[in-house]
Amino acid sequence: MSIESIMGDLLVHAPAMIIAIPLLGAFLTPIISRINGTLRNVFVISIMGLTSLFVGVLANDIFTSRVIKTYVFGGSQELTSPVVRILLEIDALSMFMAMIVLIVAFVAVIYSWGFMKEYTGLDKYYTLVLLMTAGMFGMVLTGDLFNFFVFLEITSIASCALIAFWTTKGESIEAAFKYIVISAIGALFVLFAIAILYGQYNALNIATLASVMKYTFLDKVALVLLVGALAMKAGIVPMHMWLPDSYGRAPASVTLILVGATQASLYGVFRVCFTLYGKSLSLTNNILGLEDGFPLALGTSLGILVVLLAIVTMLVGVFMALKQSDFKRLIGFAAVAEIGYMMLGLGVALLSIEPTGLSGSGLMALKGGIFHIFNDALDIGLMFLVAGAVYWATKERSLDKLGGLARNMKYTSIFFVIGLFAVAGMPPFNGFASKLLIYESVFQISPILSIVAILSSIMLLAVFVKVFHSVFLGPAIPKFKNVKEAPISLLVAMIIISVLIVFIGIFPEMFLNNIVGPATDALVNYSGYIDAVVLGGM
Amino acid sequence: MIYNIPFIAVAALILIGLYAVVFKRNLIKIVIGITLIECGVNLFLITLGYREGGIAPIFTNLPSGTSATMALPVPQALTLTSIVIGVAVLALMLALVVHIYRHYNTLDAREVRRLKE
Amino acid sequence: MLDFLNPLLETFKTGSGFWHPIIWIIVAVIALLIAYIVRGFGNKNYKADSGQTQSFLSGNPEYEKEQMHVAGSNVYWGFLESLKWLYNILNKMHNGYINDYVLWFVVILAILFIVLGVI
Amino acid sequence: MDKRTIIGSIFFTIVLVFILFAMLMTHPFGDISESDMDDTIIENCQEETGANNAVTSVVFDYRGFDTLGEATILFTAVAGVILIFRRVLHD
Amino acid sequence: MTEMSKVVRTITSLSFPFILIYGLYVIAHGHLTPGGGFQGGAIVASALAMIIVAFGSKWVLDRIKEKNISLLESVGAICFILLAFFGLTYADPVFFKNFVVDNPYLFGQVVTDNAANINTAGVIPLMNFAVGLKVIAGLFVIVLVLAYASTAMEGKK
Repeated sequence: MSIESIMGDLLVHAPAMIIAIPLLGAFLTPIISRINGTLRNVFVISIMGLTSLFVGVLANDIFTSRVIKTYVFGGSQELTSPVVRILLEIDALSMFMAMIVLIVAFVAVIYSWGFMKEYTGLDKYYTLVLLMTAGMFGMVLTGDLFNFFVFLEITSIASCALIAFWTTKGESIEAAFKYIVISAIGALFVLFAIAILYGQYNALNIATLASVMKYTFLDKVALVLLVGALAMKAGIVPMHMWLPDSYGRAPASVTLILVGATQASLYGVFRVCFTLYGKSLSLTNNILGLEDGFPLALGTSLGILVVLLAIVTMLVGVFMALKQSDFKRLIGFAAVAEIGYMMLGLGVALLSIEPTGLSGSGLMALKGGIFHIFNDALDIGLMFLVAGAVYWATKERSLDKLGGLARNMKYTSIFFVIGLFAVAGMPPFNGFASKLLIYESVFQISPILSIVAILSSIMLLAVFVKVFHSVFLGPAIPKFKNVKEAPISLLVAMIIISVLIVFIGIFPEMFLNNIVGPATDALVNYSGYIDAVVLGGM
Repeated sequence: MIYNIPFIAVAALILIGLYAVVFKRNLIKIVIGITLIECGVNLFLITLGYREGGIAPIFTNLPSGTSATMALPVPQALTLTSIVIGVAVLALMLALVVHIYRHYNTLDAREVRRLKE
Repeated sequence: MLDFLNPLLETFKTGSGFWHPIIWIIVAVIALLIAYIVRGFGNKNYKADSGQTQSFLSGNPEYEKEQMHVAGSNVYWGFLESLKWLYNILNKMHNGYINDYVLWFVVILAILFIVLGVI
Repeated sequence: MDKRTIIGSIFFTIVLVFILFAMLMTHPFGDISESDMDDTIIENCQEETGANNAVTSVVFDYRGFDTLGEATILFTAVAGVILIFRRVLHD
Repeated sequence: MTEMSKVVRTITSLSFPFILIYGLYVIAHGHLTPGGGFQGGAIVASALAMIIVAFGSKWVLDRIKEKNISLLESVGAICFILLAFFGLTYADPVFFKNFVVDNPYLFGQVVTDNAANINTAGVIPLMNFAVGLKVIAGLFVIVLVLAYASTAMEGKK
């Protein structure tokens, strides 16, 4: 058994294993946690390590040879027509999102070791964390719409149960109830849209549906339902109210994974707009069906809406964050504002789409938006980890009572400064490159938009400077005289994310060329996505 | 038009559920509304699978050689999955409602709003 | 031998701005150096343990530490005061009603329907 | 009849109209326009899976991965309910 | 909740075995007749819910802890996913492969002229049993925990 053949087998079955191994670990966790707690933690971390091995092998293959890999469940691997079995279809964008999910989940598991020590019910906690990871992997890797819905539900239910972890506080239960109502309605409307598409074309495969899409009235309804529901799951203003509630009340490690779940829903929006309806984006249909109405492409009308929503998202998020006095709720509103940047990139790309494809400023904006997904997960995640460390040390979450903690928690305050500059988009940290791309590409569409984006970025800086002043600076408050530094596992988790932030910030072009560029090309090139599955193709 | 009565029932179920979620204040009624939406979607899936004069897609003891038109099997499988998902969501929502009543002593959605602004 | 570093050292150009790692690392190091030199110009006869560290409120007694610290919700007080009209709207929007959360979803669905379905 | 009810009813009516139209414009109940995938399953399920019940062959063979996810969802719900009620159950 | 009257308890204990047998029948014939793991599991779970209603959730919780039931459920889930993993060990390895179809042994016979032969369908009956176990335990523990918790919280107030 040579090493090449072993690597070949790993590569062939990696797509299924990435989803199946966290599931198996989740099913095994209740049994192993009967033995003792340390063994359970080691087991969960080793499951994450095994998953990251498969993700690494697959990502290495996909980003070097930019092919689209498919994995058919239960049958022979050669594709048939029509596609009857579930298949995973993995292009560079899916792999990009899978890397985000992996980093977020891995760091959260490491963080939980020290952060969750003194609470009960940890066996179910780790089970749900693994289930949530598997659900996010399935969402980003699958090539089947109904399968996407199933994994969306897995992620929603697991995260709802984790938000309600601190059951002694009424606010956590309230946040969890609001989250489950929102996510149940969103998922049901997604299923309704999937059923409409199935009833028309008798297919559930994304590539097959995209190849036969005729853009009738029912397709318009399905597009509206899909985009609306997934945008609500992604926290777009004015459907964002669940987001600060649940982010602010969940344990910090869970909040880190929730950031990844929100990004996965955003991936759904990207995939629906550019792949499922990619052929229809340049179709022009007259207003109200009149013969002499002036033609308006779907990309244009959808792009205008998305840009408006993105602007509102940025402004509302940052203005609400400015007045918060709860640490984690403030970061939640900042996360809402950050999501606006990705939507801005998506909207500008939709506005500047042409029948020949996407080019110039539109491609640049999409690249910036996709790059910002990664950066946002890292920056906001680091902020939440710092907030969790402060809560662990002081059991205090109100900004009015905290103060002068930089004396006791040196490393934590250093990590907070790193995250502060990264969120505000300052060099040499990773937020700089993606935000610069978005500013410049948006400037070529209209200067006002880029001015608004820069303004909200400046206000983000102001928001976190306020937090830095009121939490870490100021006189030593007697109540926090003997506050200890966060334990080692929390510091390790924060160190991992900070190192990634600084590395990407110093070498952005390498990251752009080798990872973000292929992802953007894979997203724009919907015909390649279709040809990988449908025989004959387009 | 008249053949679409099941689909009209689907629209009615979904909209009644949405109405209950948007305009009713009782948390239990909100949960019932979500369940109504789910029932509507399940009905839509299962009606999509019906074929004129079709029998259930089961070959057991079917006279061999007879080519009977069968209803579509995939929507039934999807409906099964969707029903189980609905049961899971319903259980979790009811558990949370029980906890909310314990913490807030009320089921009025206007009272359950400690998280605001 | 070090050619595996080449992809790291590519320049990030966006049309108007550029980012070359080595150049900007040098710039950052120089800036830190200048900051350190300026820090050296500080007052030499400063003693931490003497009375210099006590705050002097023009003769008034010093309050407790909690009152001396500017709390989080006081930091941008003027800003929030001047924008009260905006924050009244935003607070009305962020009432914690679960019904309104779903009603906003219905509103967005209706707008999307009109823009994408009719037009 | 406060302001919220009026505005909500207006937007709710728009959604109602569109969903109703969508339901009216689906294919007439009973005559399937396209059924390639399901016909392929009905023809091949006995040879490929050996099951007489086409629905079971779809649930456990053709779309078995969905069934795994579905079982996972039930598992998730049980874990969540026990996690939420852990204090009630253990004292 | 407290236990109900003696009539209800007697009828419950009389009709329980029949419902149990019926549910197990539906699980076992999932690949031949309408039904399967989920449906049969739901039937058996309804029988267990009937026991909870008749005898009270405290009576049930004194006899079996919810920890053990959820352990049973994870055992069913592990059986299910391991059956999926076994597809990787046979020729032409694929995740979720129906690996025991057309072998002369267990569940491997080829179906001929639509006969109701229970010894067919490869891995599907095994998956039916795993899913049935999982659904029985899952729905039972959900109903049990909800019933007990609501009554316990009533007592707290």
